[in-house]
Amino acid sequence: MSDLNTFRTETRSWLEANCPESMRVPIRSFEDIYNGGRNPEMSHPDQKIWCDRMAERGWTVPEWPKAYGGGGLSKAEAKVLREEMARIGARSPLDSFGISMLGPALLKFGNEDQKLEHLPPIVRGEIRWCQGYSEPNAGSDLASLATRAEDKGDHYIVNGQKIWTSYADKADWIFCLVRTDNTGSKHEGISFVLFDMATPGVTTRPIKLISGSSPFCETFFDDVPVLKKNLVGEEGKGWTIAKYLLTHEREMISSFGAASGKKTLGQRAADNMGTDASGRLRAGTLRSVIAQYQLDTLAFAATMEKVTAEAKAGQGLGPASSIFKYYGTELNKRRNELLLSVEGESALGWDGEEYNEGEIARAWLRSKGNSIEGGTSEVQLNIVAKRVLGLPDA
Amino acid sequence: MSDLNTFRTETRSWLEANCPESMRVPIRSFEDIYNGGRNPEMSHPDQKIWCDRMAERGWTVPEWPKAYGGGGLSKAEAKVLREEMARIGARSPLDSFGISMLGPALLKFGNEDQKLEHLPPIVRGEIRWCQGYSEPNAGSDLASLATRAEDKGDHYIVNGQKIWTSYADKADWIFCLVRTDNTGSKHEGISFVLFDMATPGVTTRPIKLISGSSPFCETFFDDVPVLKKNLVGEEGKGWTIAKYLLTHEREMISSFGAASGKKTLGQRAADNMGTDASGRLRAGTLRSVIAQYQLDTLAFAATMEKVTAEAKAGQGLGPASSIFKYYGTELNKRRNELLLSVEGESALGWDGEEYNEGEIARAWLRSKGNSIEGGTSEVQLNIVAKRVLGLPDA
Amino acid sequence: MSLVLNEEEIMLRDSAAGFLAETANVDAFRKHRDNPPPAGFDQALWGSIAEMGWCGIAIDEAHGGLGYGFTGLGLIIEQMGKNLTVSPFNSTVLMAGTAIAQFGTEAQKQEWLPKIAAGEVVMALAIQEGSHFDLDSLSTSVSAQGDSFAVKAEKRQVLDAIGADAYVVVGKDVSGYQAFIVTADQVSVQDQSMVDARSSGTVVIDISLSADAQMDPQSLNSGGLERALDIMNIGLAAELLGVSVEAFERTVGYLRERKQFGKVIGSFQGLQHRAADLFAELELCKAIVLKGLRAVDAGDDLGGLASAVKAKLAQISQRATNEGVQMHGGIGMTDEYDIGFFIKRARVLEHTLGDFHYHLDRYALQGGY
Amino acid sequence: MSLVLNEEEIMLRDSAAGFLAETANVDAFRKHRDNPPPAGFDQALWGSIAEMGWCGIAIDEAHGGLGYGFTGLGLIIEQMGKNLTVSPFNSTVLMAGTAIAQFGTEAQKQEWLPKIAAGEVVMALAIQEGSHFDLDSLSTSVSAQGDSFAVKAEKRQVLDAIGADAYVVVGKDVSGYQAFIVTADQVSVQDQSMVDARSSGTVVIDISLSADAQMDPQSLNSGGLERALDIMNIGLAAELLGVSVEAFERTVGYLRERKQFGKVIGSFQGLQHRAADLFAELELCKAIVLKGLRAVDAGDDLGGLASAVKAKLAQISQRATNEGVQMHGGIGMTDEYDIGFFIKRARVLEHTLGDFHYHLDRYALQGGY
Repeated sequence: MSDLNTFRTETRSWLEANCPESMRVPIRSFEDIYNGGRNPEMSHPDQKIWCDRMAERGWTVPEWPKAYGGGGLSKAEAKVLREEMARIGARSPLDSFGISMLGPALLKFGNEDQKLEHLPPIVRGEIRWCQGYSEPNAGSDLASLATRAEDKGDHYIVNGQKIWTSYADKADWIFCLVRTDNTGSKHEGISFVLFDMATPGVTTRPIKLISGSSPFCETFFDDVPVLKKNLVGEEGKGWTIAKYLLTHEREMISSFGAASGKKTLGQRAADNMGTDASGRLRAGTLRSVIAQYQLDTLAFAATMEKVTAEAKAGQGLGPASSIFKYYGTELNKRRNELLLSVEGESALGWDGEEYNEGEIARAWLRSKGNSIEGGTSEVQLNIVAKRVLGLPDA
Repeated sequence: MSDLNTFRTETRSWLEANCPESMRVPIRSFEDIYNGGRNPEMSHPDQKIWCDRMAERGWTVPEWPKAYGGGGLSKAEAKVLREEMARIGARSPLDSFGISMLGPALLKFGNEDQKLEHLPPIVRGEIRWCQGYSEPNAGSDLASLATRAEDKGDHYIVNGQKIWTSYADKADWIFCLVRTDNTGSKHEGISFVLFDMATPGVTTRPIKLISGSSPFCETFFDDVPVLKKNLVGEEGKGWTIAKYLLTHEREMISSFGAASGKKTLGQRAADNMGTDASGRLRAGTLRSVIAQYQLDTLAFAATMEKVTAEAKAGQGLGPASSIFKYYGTELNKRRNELLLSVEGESALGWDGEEYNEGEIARAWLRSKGNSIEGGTSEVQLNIVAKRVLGLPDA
Repeated sequence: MSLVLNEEEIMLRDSAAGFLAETANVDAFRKHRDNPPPAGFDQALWGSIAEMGWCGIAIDEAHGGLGYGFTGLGLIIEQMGKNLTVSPFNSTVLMAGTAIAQFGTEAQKQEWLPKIAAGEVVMALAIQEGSHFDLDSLSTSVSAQGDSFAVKAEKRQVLDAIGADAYVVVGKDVSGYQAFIVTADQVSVQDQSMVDARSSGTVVIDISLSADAQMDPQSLNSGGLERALDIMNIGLAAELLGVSVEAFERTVGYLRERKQFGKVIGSFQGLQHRAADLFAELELCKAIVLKGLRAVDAGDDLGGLASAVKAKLAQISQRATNEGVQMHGGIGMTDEYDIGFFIKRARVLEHTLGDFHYHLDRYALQGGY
Repeated sequence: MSLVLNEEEIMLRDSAAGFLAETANVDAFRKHRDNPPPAGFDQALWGSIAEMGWCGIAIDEAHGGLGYGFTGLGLIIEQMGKNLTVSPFNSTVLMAGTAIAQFGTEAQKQEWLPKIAAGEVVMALAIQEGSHFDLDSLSTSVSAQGDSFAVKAEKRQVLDAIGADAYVVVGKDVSGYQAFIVTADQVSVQDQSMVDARSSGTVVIDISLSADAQMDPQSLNSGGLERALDIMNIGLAAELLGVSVEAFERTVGYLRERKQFGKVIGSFQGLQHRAADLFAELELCKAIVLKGLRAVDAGDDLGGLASAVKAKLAQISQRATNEGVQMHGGIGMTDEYDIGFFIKRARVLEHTLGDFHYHLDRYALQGGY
């Protein structure tokens, strides 16, 4: 305990000395989040300075082993670091798919060379990664992917197309699912490979959504050479890694459901549309739909609280966790629908200052994708029906 | 036209002379409906007299051919008869499955001997029929029925069990689906046979529902002999007749959706629960559910009106008719749920005068069966998906 | 307040489950339904329940209880819901017990709570007047006359009225809510059988009561009545949870076995998606009921939460029991099969002390809109 | 009033369908969206529409129209919905035209209706003030001053405001509703692009108008305004019908073709049941829209019916277009694909002259509860 106290004291003074004042200001826009990479985008030059200082101690990824550039902190120490950063309002120095996605996968499935080659640049924010999973003709049936990797001895030649690759136009490297074998079941013959996006034959094109511009891209591979040392895990066994990362991703997306903002939708409606003498929202039929939404939001929050408490109590992740992605994203869609009803036509503007550049309408349209990306609601229901309820395949 | 006028004059005076006063009183209970049979149940002795008089002219089934005991009337004449009966409030002299179900099937699929043997007693109300279709292990998958009819030369021996046979305990004869062949697909090898319920080996047992007593029975066949002359249509081709009658039945059940009673549910709620100064129902969240129900009821009525008008205009039965059974029964279930909300706990009484012997609760529970009997809602949706929308089998 | 059961709570739940599944299960309910005992409940079962200490679980030790709290009580009630157990437990322990603890005088607590805890008395709550529970429209049925009170009231939907030894009667006069404890000899009761085969009744009171029958007007009118009702509604929601989960589990079991068109019907995606969505809703129900029970034990403000819990469970119990009948098909419609019992019990529980719409409205009001 | 189309009506519908599918289809809409013409609409297309006589279809012969009625108008608007056709047809013909016919003076009818019928003028209806359409809360924006009127108003969500030659402005003073016909030079307009890429705007009026600009206060206040709005809402519902049916048909087409997990996704029962249920709802929509149109032509009282029609179509169009995106999956979320256009158009149409909740509430009120 006294060790932890020492650690806290040292951390506090180091942070005081090294965290620039500008990095203690709350994040206001996407540009304030530092993603690193070869050509990092910044709203303030201190972002790189702050990242570099933290990276030097491995504190951009405090719990990764020191051998791979991480901080090597224990869970308890990492918690202290988080607390001390929160104390002064320090921003996260680096956010990246390398940290949240590829790193955990490499630590679990990568060989020693791969860890030593790829993890330190992630820690230092030097290489930005993107994820090459979905394909236009696969969709929910991810495993039926068709991007081919042909064996050429010491390397593969990759041909095919990916879609929904977030920030592919800004990433330096990609972790990518490719098909190395066509003969077995569709889940076999998938391999997990890494390659540089600057390799000749790689092109990307941003995707515009119904809500406007987006981080998503289409990515095309035309005879792209990939060295075999960049195959993670065994050839043909990439699906195991993919599943591991998908679960990871779903947990991230399911947090959509947690209502943001301080005011409830009901209170917002009351402010906007007025209440009668009894305190009831004037728009009576809308009121009951809002109440139903608030009710479900409350119950969903209780469910997340309960599952978290059970996990902490060592009871493991109960079956309720399987509904998070489904329920959370459907709730978020309902919230956005109701916001339009509450705000009225002024929320349906698309451009112009009066309409805040269509902020509400764009968020509404963007929310429609929540129940598609990271496993559609239908796929989630299939999973619950089969794995939790034990209902048989058709 | 002058012929029709003559017919109208004659019909009017005949009805005036022959329809007993007691048969001009509106029907108040199930017992007021005359079903005929060997041991007819009556609330008034005039029921049989009225039926006999009408039957003599074939007017219990005005449009059937005279050769089979019917009235032999044209469509126009039958309409005049209906109008003249309505004019004096004359009750229908006879209602039976023989008229509504078996008769049309025999006229279409029966041979001359069968028509001559069975139709006239139906017209005269002498024989009451029931329908032997469903089986405990078949359910929605009616065609997988297992009641066997073994070929014994000039007769079959029938063994098996039927369920949901309405009024089997009161019927004299049954028209029944049996399996005469096990070797082909399940739709083949089904035969349509007729036999007397008094035949040794036939037993029936009434079924009690969650709503209380019901007309439904279980019926057991234990080595029941059935003469081959009572096979309708070809052996093994009974499914065609069954489908014909099922369509018939669904059309009858779908009329559940047409809201009965003079007051709308909304008005009933307003009377029961009060309105505020603005005229809105006090129970605000219930109000919006009621409004949604009324809205759908109005739109459903318009749909039935539209389909009827299209059929009359010679445009045939449009695809909309395929939704009637599904939508109508689901609407009726909603109506019954809402009635409980409007009436409150007093509608949840089961016995006793104060609770009107649980009338509302029993109707509510009974309505749950609407979306099961005559083809479940799920089967109806399958039919729409496949036949109307052209979606493929799984 | 942690939304996880501790070991002791899990043991309590499991032992309640075991006992009820053996002695007060759905078969026992059917027997009760077909042949109801005159008092409206099975005296032997009631004795066993009392022996196990369940009646005193939420009553504090100073008044003869175990002081274990409402989470434990809720776990027991949930199991009663799963088993459709018939007993005067809700009326006596959850309803009258909570009312006396919240707004009884100290003398009344001393007199009645130990008896409730010991299972020595059967009590009922007489509050509702119309066919809908509505706290705002209690008629003025009580009037003070010097030291005594002329109480004149007709109370309806009094659960277990016929078997009760005493009643907590809640009414209103010009000064606000008034409540009294009245014994069986002071009222006349008209018994009624409800759709769930439970006994409910109309209680007519027309009597002059001395001051010691009066419950504490101060507690009653400073939030005590609302809190008592909130606790009762959370308890009723716990029973609805048991009813819903049991109906759902029976239905999923049926989906796994029943064959149609050559396949197990549980393999049809249309049914799978409905079952999976309902599963999600039931997980929400489990969490919110536990949250409600924990909030009672923590002494938290209950207003909006209690109505949220009741509304959510009212709604999902309707869906779970309706889907139960529909997915069972024809057999689900027969009286011989048990699934229909759940739809009946759920609806009566929903309406007791305010139905879905009553509580959704109240939840919204408490939320400021 | 028969809910079946006669041969002439079927011909009209089919010819509208053919023309629009060729010249004012979804591709044309995309071009408009990416490169909107300054007036907010395509002059050439507007000319063709006028040439075909569509603008005068519901205007009586005495005022230069065809006197064919609103059923015909609705059939054309429905086809415009299917094709996402952009033109000032709704604002000019359905809205301003109906307003003038219902509460214009005879002189105004003589002046404006022939021009509308001939497609010579573009007009707009300026009535809404807040962000929700609400007839009850129009502020007092009009005041009489002897023979002339000082009109001061800021009207929002005025469809096609930027391209209009004249406006029907509806406001309220102490005597009741007041309405005026105002020309483009008498107002200032702030244009806005909506989510459906249509032009809507804020119209500011601050001017003194002579008496001949005033519309007939008698007709206006004896039900004329409500009837005009009811007709407009039924017309908007006809467009919503077209939008919904087209989104549904495209989606069913996709379900028949798209493969996942080795199967056509339309073979999954989960999607089949949702599609079949939506089909049922759309059949109801078709019937109720036709019923609404026929009721207009029959001169029936429209109050409850018009709100029922709009509410039903508002609701089902949301479902049809949302299911369209969901069932298309990721590709449905891309701007490159057309299905997203329908969700956008449906929502703007819903909110125009009262959304689902506004009309559901009004429908209930008209039903006496």
